[in-house]
Amino acid sequence: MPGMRIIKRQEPLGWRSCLVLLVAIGFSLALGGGLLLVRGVDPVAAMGTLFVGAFGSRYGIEDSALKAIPIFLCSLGVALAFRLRVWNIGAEGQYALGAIGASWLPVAMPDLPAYLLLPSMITMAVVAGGMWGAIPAFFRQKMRTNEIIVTLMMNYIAISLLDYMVYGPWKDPASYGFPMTATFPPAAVVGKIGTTAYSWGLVHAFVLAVLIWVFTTYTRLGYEIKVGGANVRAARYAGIPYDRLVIGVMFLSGALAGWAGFLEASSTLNRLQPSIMANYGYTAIVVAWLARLNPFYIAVASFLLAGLRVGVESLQLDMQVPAAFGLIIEGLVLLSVLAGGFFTTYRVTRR
Amino acid sequence: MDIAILIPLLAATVQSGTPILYATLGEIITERSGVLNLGVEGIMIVGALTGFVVSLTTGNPWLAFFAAGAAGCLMAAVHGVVVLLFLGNQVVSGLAITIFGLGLANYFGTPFVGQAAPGFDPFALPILGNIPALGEIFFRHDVLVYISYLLPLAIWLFLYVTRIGLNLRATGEAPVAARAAGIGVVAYRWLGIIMGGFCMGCGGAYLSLAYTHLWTNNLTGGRGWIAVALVIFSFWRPQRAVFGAYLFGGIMAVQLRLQASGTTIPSSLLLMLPYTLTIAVLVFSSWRRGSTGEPAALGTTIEPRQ
Amino acid sequence: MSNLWLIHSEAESMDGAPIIRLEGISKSFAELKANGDISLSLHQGRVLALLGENGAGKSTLMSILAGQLQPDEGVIYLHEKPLNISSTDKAIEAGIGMVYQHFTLVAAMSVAENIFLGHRAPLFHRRRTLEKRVRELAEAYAMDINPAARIADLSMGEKQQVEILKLLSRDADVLIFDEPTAVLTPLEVEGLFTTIGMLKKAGKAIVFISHKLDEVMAIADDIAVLRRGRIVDVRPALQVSSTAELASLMVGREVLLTVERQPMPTRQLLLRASGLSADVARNVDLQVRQGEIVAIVGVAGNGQKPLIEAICGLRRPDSGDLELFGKPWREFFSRYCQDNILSYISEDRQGLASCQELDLLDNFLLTTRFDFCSGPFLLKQRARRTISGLLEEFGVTPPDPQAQAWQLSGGNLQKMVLSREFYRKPLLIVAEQPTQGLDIGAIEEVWKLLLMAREQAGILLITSDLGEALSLADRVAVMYGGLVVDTFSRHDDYKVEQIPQMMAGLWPPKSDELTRMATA
Amino acid sequence: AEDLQVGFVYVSPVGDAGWSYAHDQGRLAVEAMDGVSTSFVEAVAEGPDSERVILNMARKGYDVIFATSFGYMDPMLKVAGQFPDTVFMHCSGFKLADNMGNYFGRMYQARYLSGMVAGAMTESNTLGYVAAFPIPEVIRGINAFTLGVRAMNPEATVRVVWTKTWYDPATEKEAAKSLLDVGADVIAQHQDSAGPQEAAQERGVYSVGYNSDMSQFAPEAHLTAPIWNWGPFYVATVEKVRSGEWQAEATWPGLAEGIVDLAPIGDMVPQEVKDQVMAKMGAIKGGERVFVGPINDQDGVLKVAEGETMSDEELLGMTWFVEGVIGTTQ
Ligand SMILES: Nc1ncnc2c1ncn2[C@@H]1O[C@H](COP(=O)(O)OP(=O)(O)OP(=O)(O)O)[C@@H](O)[C@H]1O
Ligand SMILES: Nc1ncnc2c1ncn2[C@@H]1O[C@H](COP(=O)(O)OP(=O)(O)OP(=O)(O)O)[C@@H](O)[C@H]1O
Ligand SMILES: [Mg+2]
Ligand SMILES: [Mg+2]
Repeated sequence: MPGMRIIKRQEPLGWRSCLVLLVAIGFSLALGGGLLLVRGVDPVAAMGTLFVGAFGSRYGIEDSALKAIPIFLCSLGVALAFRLRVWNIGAEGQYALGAIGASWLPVAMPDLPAYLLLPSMITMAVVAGGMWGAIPAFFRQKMRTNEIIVTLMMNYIAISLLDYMVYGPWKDPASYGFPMTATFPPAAVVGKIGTTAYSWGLVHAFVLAVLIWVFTTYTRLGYEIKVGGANVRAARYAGIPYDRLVIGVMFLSGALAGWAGFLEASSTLNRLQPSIMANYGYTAIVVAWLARLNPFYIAVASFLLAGLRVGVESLQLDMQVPAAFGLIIEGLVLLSVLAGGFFTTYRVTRR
Repeated sequence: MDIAILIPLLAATVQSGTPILYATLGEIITERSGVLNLGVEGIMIVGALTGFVVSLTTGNPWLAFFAAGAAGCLMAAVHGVVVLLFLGNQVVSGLAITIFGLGLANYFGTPFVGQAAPGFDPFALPILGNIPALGEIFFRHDVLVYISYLLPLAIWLFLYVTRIGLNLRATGEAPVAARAAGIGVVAYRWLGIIMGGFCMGCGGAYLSLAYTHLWTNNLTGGRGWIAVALVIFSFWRPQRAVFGAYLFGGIMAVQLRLQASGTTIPSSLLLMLPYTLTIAVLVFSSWRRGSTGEPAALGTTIEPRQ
Repeated sequence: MSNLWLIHSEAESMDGAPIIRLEGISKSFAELKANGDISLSLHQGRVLALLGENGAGKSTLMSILAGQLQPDEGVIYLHEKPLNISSTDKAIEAGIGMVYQHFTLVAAMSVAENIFLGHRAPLFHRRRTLEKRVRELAEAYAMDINPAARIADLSMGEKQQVEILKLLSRDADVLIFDEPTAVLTPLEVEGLFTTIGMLKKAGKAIVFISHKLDEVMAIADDIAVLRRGRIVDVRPALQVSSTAELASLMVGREVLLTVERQPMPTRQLLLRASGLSADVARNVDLQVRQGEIVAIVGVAGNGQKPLIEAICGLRRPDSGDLELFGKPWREFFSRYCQDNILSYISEDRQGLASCQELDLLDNFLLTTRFDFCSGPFLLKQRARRTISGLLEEFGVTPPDPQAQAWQLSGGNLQKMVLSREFYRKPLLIVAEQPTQGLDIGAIEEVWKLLLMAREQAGILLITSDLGEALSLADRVAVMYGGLVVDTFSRHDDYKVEQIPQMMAGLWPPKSDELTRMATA
Repeated sequence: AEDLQVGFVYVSPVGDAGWSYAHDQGRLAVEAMDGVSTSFVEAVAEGPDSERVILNMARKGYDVIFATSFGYMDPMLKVAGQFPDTVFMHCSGFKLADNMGNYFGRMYQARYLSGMVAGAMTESNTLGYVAAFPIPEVIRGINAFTLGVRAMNPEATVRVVWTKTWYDPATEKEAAKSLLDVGADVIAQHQDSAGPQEAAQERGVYSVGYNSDMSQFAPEAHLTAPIWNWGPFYVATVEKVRSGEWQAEATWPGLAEGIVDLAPIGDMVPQEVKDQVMAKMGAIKGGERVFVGPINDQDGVLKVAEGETMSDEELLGMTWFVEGVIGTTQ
């Protein structure tokens, strides 16, 4: 722009980057409001309904928190891969594989005791999801394929696989032919904490988040991931086994999504059925980027976006706004936060 | 498969490959200028809806087609604002465009479901249409298919024979060098994004104006992503995109025809075919030594001048 | 060296109207004043040499002239008319062109395409016509270049010719060369100087930036010296008596660039390659012992890179034997990280030896992280204390572990890398172009460090600078076309004299030439 | 008095699946009633999301809630237990509670009739069926259609292609074309897009629509279509709730009640065929059953013996193809 000069900041922006974030979110909400106006909906009232639906009541908060769990876990995994600058768009598929893996035992051997069943379900989910992440990583490192496309295509394949299982071999004979497995035995269900509405899945998520945080900030491997993401050539120069690192991290990334699949199948649905696929994997990417890959911010952002999903239901019910409005907001927020990132790394001055 | 099935299969291949071809060519232009645009899916669907709505309201398919292209340009321009003006990450911005575009199309498209809009109908080209076999395969389609035959050539000419194309390629290969030669690199990236967006929008419009004359949510059904993959398969060359697009058109057509001919393979597994093939094709085309033709500066940000 | 080097202009004075006149140019980057109030004139048919330490502001000034940067203050006059150069395009239009320190060519395109990049030409072009015009232009300046060749396949010297043709094709009257000889062989340098001579004859004004003072002495008509962004002296070259005088003008103190070196008994064999092939490097025999510096000289691109990469474990050797510390390649690199006794000082400071977006602490840990590990954990606090001390000791500015690598200048980054590598006390050091792009003062320091390290370690020095090789090395190996042409002691005067021939592939001479030499 | 509030829960966006669209047409009929207001939530995933949505509606004081997908059955049952004063209606399931009824329509009756028309019109004796998802509702439709076809033309076979879509004109059109390429000369469909109709029209063969009269999309090809008509049923149900007559029961109305119907049969169909079909329609309305033995399955194994009829329970869980269908149910 004439008369303007763009200068890279020598010092990080610090707390003011939060301000940038808020302005960006505000901007996208304003744009979303404009779209509501086009359809003749009062934007202020609508945003109010959205907010109250999501966070305005105990139920709303409970629902948002529960919905945040799978998004959070997927996002944690996605962020791990992004840290290494590996574009894992495949959380959706890895989540599906996790759900499939977790469902195998309760379908095949429903009579196992809980102390055997749950751990082996988790193991199966983690291994299945992890493998689904490691395969594209292997292709990437050994055959130089583009991981964005491969992970994405593997999402479609995973969903077809899930369909195949529930329409075919795992279909519950008592389901009147509908595509779903039999309900899991109680031993295979991750239950609620005491008498609250919150499931133990929340605790799983918390523990995993702390582990990942310690792993990325305090361990040598965590450091190596950072270096691998910053400069691949420097990583190889420093003797970091980059190929193995990528495959390992993608396994971990997929495993976290797989864990989310396990929780969703076991705790939320108590069975496997196609509706387990709810685009959590894609929302997770949005969340990871909004949160700048930081586990704590990921928790906040996944709660907010889960709230968006819950709130949009109220918006539909009370104001007849189509469900796609949620997608629009998700896309707009991501776009404007991305654009806002400019102001955290650059400074504009007059020439 | 005997000839009687093969010829219609190939004709169907051409048709279902056409929207992918438009989108792939669009992405090739964009990537040649050094910008990665993963928003193809979102841009296509906005193009599809715009084309449909304009055709429905004006009754003029040509106007609708160009409106769809213009809508594609607009969506692509959003990407341009984020990655060129605000120097945002191109991968993430593309994903966001896809999410945003799908949301936008579904949000505004709902009232139009179940209506039929005027569009382009197949007609046989004189003489060419009467060639045995070839005529049926290639020359009894709608006019947008015929345009798509010329498009790769046009884009090839643009990239390799015009000065603008030369500068655009240089921007994608080495923006620093291009800038030193006095080229306005950011402007050329804008050009790549906008031209690409036009083609993507047209690809979407093909679905709602020619392939069918109907609108539905998620009409594009992942074709945009396949287009992104095909760019790699094409080694960033417009002429090779033709083979890629028809390969995929073919696999989509074959998958349904396998079912129609009475296979006992479960349909869930057949539906995996296009995606498995994408991966196979990617592995095949990436797994070779030497240059693939990938623009050296693809996905990089151009730092602002001091 | 050839007489061609001495091509001073007949016009001995700077009188007459300049083509370009800079007046009061200032430019700051954030707090740093790169150029302050600079005034300078460029004359037709004369070569102006621009001298100064690293960071003195030479490139900045010329980038302003070439339209890459915008001055904060000051005016540029073209034929005494004020000129606004707001973009590279405008500069080219005004007849100002620059050959940058790092070539600005599109590697994937042909010579002709590169030359016509950015031209204001008709919309359509034909390859044939372009190539024909390039051929004509090249012939006019006695250059031999294939217009259809891909840039990626050219040698450094040829790439430079393309850069020059690029400017000539756009009728540049002012040609700026930023450290043009840093990457050339002695023979290529001669070729370049011939070309510059012809350009002078054609009435062009030329700016020549270099750290190699003897070259400056050979080619410059006028010399301008920059220090900390300001002009400290401008004078005709004939008034300068020696390179030493120039050096002290530049640095402000005496620099001799000679190093004391004691003879050192060689000890344990550290590196042994025999019949080693890796990519273009073929059948290489090489040995490095503790206590010696072995220099590999040769023009970049003659197989040094794959050879180094194989030695440093970044590439698997194709065939042949490679032993490090008595262990086969595979075995050594399977536990390379734990031993940590091999150090690679890469020429690519920004791309390979450091991560630009990480801070100095993280960059420091790059190769030293195993010393700061406890189980799976990394002890960052301890590392921070260590690195703070080292940064001070090596004089890195800023000495702040939290500074980002991209904030460091090239010379400081190199010092940071050296501090890191020497901290490890490696037994084998592979130093690749360790002083490229550094000014005399910095070169002196690096040389001292390397000689000091020689007391404990063996050093394999890869350089294209003959002077450096001869100042430091105990033995010299010359590479050409992937082969080690010869390996000999520094004291083998006959062979040392033949090094330029060896580097150019003219050694050993063919038998008929030998006879010709014998009869002569 | 305050308006009676009626809520609808849809599994897909209204604009996406004709299934939800058809229900939404019914909702609009309810909305048109005096003293009734309606709203809906679309794209509600089966499972906990649906439980939350239904719960929300109940909490907000909705009087009647219609949930229109099989997977909503258990969630709805759970919520119904907590809100005894709300009326819950679940479509396509089988569970009942004091305040929860279930309902469905016997679409297969109309399918059978459309099969008769198609069977009479085929010349190649190959018919194509563009099918959505392999669930009992769809399989039952294919079977009824095939029985109808074979009633007119015992030699004919019906080829099935699954698209795994409810509304995707591009894919469905392509699927129809693939059936045409293997020799089908009448195309039937279960999805709600007119894609298959367009394909048939372009090739100059016949087609059978679905869901609503699709003759506008393919005037020369469109033979007839089995169509939904939820409006009267929803209006009647809401009316019953208002007057306090509503009882929790399983209702499965059909042709006789008007919830399903056959679109006008095209002019290309000979009058005697029309007469035959109309006669059959009368009979079905009068109580004649469609699935009466003997019925063999795809492999020729006798599934329903001579003289037996299939129970509603068996029909609801139908997962096999009758003889004459070529395809797989997976
Ligand atoms: N893009 C930039 N942003 C900020 N500061 C810069 C930039 N480029 C150069 N500088 C600063 O300007 C000073 C002058 O740099 P310049 O590149 O002109 O030096 P030079 O004399 O060409 O050095 P060398 O001999 O190493 O090429 C540098 O020390 C650096 O601090
Ligand atoms: N993009 C940039 N933005 C801000 N400052 C920059 C930028 N690039 C370089 N610098 C500054 O420029 C300096 C590096 O410039 P450069 O590498 O040209 O220095 P140099 O001439 O090589 O110096 P030295 O004598 O240390 O080798 C640093 O001091 C850094 O602060
Ligand atoms: Mg420098
Ligand atoms: Mg410089």
